[in-house]
Amino acid sequence: MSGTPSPPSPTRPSWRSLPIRPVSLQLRAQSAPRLCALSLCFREGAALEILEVVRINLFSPMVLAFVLGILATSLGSDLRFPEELYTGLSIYLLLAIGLKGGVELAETSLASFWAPALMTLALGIGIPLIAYVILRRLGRFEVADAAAIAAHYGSVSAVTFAAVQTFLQAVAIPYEGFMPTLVALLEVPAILVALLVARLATGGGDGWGAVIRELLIGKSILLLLGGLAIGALTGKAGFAQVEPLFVGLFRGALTLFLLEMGMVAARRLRDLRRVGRFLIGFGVLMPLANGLIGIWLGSLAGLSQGGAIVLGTLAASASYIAAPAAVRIALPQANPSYYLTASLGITFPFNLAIGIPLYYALSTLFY
Amino acid sequence: MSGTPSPPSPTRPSWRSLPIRPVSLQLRAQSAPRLCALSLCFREGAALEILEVVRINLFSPMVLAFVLGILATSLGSDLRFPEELYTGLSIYLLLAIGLKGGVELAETSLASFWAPALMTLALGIGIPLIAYVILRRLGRFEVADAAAIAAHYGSVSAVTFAAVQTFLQAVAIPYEGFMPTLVALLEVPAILVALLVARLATGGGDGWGAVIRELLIGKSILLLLGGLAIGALTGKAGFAQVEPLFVGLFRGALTLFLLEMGMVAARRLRDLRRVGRFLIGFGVLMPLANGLIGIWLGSLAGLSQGGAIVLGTLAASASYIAAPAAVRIALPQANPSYYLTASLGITFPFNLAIGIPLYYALSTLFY
Amino acid sequence: MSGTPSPPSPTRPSWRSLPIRPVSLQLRAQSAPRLCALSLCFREGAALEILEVVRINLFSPMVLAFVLGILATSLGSDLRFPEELYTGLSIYLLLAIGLKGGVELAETSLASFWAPALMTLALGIGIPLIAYVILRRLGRFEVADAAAIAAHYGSVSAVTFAAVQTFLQAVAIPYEGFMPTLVALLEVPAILVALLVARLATGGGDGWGAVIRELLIGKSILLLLGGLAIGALTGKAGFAQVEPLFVGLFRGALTLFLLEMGMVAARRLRDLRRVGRFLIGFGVLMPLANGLIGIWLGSLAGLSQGGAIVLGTLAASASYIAAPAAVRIALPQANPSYYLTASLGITFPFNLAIGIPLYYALSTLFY
Amino acid sequence: MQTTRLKLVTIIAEAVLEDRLLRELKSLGARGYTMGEVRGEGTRGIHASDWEGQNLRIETLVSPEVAERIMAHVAQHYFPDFAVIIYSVDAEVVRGPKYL
Amino acid sequence: MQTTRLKLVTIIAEAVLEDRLLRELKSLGARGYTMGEVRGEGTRGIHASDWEGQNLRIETLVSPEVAERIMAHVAQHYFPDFAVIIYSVDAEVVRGPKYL
Amino acid sequence: MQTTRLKLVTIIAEAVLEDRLLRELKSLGARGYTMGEVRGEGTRGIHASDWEGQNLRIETLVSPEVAERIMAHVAQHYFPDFAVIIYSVDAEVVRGPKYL
Ligand SMILES: Nc1ncnc2c1ncn2[C@@H]1O[C@H](COP(=O)(O)O)[C@@H](O)[C@H]1O
Ligand SMILES: Nc1ncnc2c1ncn2[C@@H]1O[C@H](COP(=O)(O)O)[C@@H](O)[C@H]1O
Ligand SMILES: Nc1ncnc2c1ncn2[C@@H]1O[C@H](COP(=O)(O)O)[C@@H](O)[C@H]1O
Ligand code: NA
Ligand code: NA
Ligand code: NA
Repeated sequence: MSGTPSPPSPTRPSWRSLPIRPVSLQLRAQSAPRLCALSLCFREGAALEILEVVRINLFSPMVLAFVLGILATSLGSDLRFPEELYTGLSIYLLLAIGLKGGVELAETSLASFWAPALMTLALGIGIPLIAYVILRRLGRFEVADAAAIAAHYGSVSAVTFAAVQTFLQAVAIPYEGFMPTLVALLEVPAILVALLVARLATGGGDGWGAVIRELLIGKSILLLLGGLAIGALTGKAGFAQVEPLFVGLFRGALTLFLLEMGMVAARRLRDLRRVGRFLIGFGVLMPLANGLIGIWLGSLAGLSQGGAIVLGTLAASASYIAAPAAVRIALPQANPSYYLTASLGITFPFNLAIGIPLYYALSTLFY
Repeated sequence: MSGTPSPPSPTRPSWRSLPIRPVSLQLRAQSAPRLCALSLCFREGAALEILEVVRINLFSPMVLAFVLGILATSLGSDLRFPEELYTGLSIYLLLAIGLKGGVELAETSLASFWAPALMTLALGIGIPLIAYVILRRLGRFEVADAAAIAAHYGSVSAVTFAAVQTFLQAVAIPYEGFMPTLVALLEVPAILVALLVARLATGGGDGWGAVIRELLIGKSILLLLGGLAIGALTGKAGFAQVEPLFVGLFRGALTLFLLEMGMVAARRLRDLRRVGRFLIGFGVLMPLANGLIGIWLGSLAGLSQGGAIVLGTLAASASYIAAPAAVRIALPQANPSYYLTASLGITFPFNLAIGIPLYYALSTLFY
Repeated sequence: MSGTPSPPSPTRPSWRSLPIRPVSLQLRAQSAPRLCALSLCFREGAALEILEVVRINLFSPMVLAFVLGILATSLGSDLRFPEELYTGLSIYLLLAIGLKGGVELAETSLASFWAPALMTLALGIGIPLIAYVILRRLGRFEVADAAAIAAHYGSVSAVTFAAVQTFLQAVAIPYEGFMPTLVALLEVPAILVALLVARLATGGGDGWGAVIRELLIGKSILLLLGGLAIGALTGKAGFAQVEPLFVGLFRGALTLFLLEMGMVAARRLRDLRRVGRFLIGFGVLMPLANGLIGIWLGSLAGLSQGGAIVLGTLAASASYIAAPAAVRIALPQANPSYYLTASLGITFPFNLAIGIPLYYALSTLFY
Repeated sequence: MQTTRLKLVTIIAEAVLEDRLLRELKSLGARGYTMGEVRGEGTRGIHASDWEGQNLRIETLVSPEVAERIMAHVAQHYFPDFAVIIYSVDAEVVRGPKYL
Repeated sequence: MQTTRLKLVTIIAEAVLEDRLLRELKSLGARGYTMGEVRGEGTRGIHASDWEGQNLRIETLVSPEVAERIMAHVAQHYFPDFAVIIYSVDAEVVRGPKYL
Repeated sequence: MQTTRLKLVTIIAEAVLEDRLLRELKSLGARGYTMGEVRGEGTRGIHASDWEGQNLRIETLVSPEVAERIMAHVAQHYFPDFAVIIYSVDAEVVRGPKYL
């Protein structure tokens, strides 16, 4: 990838139909002196560019819908999403991510794929270990609680992936088509690593085989991988038949989903006091660190800037579909208040509102 | 508005893609002598035009789906909408109305907005008072029942709004983009006025504060206002990202929703005999009077013809989301048979099938 | 129809927007010597063409989603469709089929319609009788079980119809617009015939009138006929308003539905051993025979090749909405394992994956 | 609080029986019912509900005599061919006459 | 297995009453509840739930005294104007103190 | 109508336990179950069901001995870490042997 002057822009055709001014492409043209602050150096003009990008992100319908959801629950509104609508939307989103990725994966050469894949696996093993040590040493959490939280931060949030995808589309930065494959790669290992750590530390834990099996056939992995396979097998012509549903409506559906997520996150926010200050800090700083590492590894692996931003966001995101279910079964003694509040109440909103444009800003350090 | 020769046509771009012959725009070109009947005067040719407009409305997929719903329940079919689908569709419709309105509201000058807003508030206070007096004096209803029904007729039906929007689009009459704001303005005050009347008349009624609070954060107001805010903040560029869902599918979703509404209305029709003849007449004549007043006030406020038709339809419509919930809590002694049957079984079908084109016809008296 | 050189291609406009290479139209241009095998004769080149068509079908997103559903359940995944989503999707699909058919029915002359309609009725009466005799004589089934299975195979599967529609669109073969009317025509009579046979054979069976009534107002007939009527009344202009939902999303929604159907079919596959070898063979051979007869009768009735393929597929398909409900009430002593497993576990997947392209191949014998 | 002892009869049945059961409950003397959707398994294998939707759980508060009648009726008409179970529990209600 | 005999109180009520009933249950001494969505018919005709959604079925395991209090409260406050029924059944629970 | 007195055991549990509980019920001697979705609150704070979905309400009609066994099993294996309650009620069933 590094040899080619312009990175592949698989999604570009659909941008053309979008009446969005491709902000950053113009701004990125200038590439000159750098400003340094907090030992981070930015190109001149980058600060302005970043503010514009933050604004685009904050005022997107998705983020605003999330805020509306938080408001609805905080104000005590009787607005409630039927659980079936939530389930239906998440089936749709996971399948749509997979399908679109599969169509593009089919056109990816293995040569450009293996390095990012390895880096992703490294993240999936490294992040939970680092998180576990931090939570035990600095946070003084019990083994089970530390491992449970570590599993969530090592794994990945598919909706955060959808949000960063949408963000990059709005600011017209292309990224590799195989990123959904990395979502699938990153989702499972971290959970297994964290559970293994807990097991080594306590000795207990039966039903280990069942946990691995349930993770691999869990609905989120199954839909992602299934979508990837269908997309790859059916190709562009086949996918065109279902594109109005799986591409046309994607961002609208994401908006509805984030409305509901806002309501869920707001319920978790009520537990903020219970989880303590350390976890609040952890929920903000850990994604920052993970995001930076992800972007760095992405740039090492030869990803385009867009691809590195996505990988950084994936590393920064915390799971709330696969991990909670697996952890509840495998580590029942861990307190769900901790891991649910941290991942849903703190890290998810942080990434959605501030993190994503921030990872964009951080990426300018490497590109 | 009155100064400009052609009113703003915010939705026109999307008409172009519609293979609907813009009937009325041609017909309205002729503006000459008037025919008088029942002391109402129409332009020559208007009768023909009105028949055509009635036909367009009656044979729209939405009205036909409503009729199918009535048939399904009357024939005793096992067709049943999952309640979750109904809830999901109403969340979608309210949010879509709000979003689209918000985008256009952002481009509205306060100058053109304040007069219609004031007129709307006047309607919201006036209609329930008039309705209450009529129901008490002529209908001999109990205080609670009269106030409950008055609350419904003062407030507004978002789906009737969606129907008149769709109707105006089909006959190619433009209307002001800020109309959804008026829906939100009209929804709450009437209910409060009616409940206040009941309270003054009986003295009872605790939980008053709770009722106001629940109304303002009730799901329909929250989604409408939330949608308006999101639309206004995100603007045209942001909204374009979610337009395929919130504009493209709007009329299809409305069709499905009206299928379900037909089934609900048919269940209410079974209670027709129980509610008595007075209420049946009230359910037809009250919207007519309210519609006429609404159109008149709209024309005074400087609305375009389309805007006046919308305001008339809003005035004519009776609530069935916010009002029933509020009334059931605040006036539990009122008999739900009365207000539900009148608003859902009589006024809603009347407006949908006959009222909307009729308000169009009435509007030609003022434009 | 036979007089006109090219059959009407009502759906052609929408193909244009499809980036699918119209395979068969090119291949079909060559029409020359025939190859014979198993006493079936094909044009030269047809074998190749058929393989290509099988490939297009197998690698369509719909069939692949069905396979994913089977995998999900076989592997024991926790993926589960909310029942409300399933119900919502089937309401949507039935209504969409009806609406589109109705718009086109309105432009059909009675002259081209009566012969196919009569042939369809003949299929609806003939197939259950033949199936019953085979099941009694060769399969040695009880009266109730034989009649129950016969009812399913005589009736029709709306989703199989949707699949063949989609298939023909992908290979660019046009078909008559009134085919959905034939779905409705074929759905009910077969069930009545089979129940009548059971009644004559056993003498029992009260609630006969109720069964007929429930069939005619059952949700699938009601939505199909209702959709047809709405489509015919509203016409092209009215339908255009709801086309983005009912046409644009059709194949995407079908894909989601087939994902769920795969999960259901997989649950039925578990009962395969219980139903015995005879029924497995019946579930494959009966649709083949019915398909061939349907195509033949279609060609006799003057249908285009596409129309005959559709009629053949309808004849070959087995009901799983109307028939199970009716049979459970009218023939409670029949064992649901038999009819559900045969129609859902065997015939439906067979038709979806292999049957549809096979009926295409068989149709080349007549066209 | 004055209470009356009645029978709470519960029927778990395939969804296709909904209309019929509710009609019959009424004619056997029940003055009301409450119904929810459930899933379940029992000794009978597959039944139509596997496809046509879930089971229903119908509860009705009735006098002991009506309870007796309902249980006999359901046992006679539905046990042979349908996936149905029925049981009753003692319940204390307020406003006894409402249910009689 | 040591068990305690408690009362399982069940309320069937219009959905609009959800918040209010749950709040009051708590203040009357219930330590928990379980709630599901149901449909139903009784002697009262149409109620707002016909449009606003289904009935609720709220169950709470409580001591006999709390059960008595809940039933009296519901009867007094809701029977006149709302479609509500309430009944109680004897239940054996493990970990009795959890519910007191 | 000849009836048998059995135990109706009800378990309210987090949804993640579905598969495990149903498997164990079977192995402890239950011949069937009925299950519905519910929401609830108790003395335990947040549990995974807050995110992963609702609680389950599992009912099974069993002999008193099996009831005893189920209650002991659930108490031992689930009370410490999971949001679960269990209780039993006396029920009269028709066709007693079906449940044994
Ligand atoms: N022992 C049981 N306990 C609770 N519910 C049962 C039991 N046996 C059967 N059921 C319910 O009754 C339905 C029909 O049972 P069956 O006729 O035995 O298949 C099942 O689907 C369950 O919902
Ligand atoms: N006899 C009964 N058995 C079971 N549920 C009942 C009975 N009577 C009423 N209900 C339930 O209580 C609700 C309100 O009853 P009612 O106030 O009589 O209309 C109904 O919608 C039913 O769900
Ligand atoms: N007193 C109670 N009455 C009824 N249901 C209860 C009660 N306590 C707990 N539950 C149910 O059991 C679940 C778990 O309870 P807990 O472990 O106390 O949080 C709750 O979510 C409720 O659904
Ligand atoms: Na992560
Ligand atoms: Na009004
Ligand atoms: Na057939």
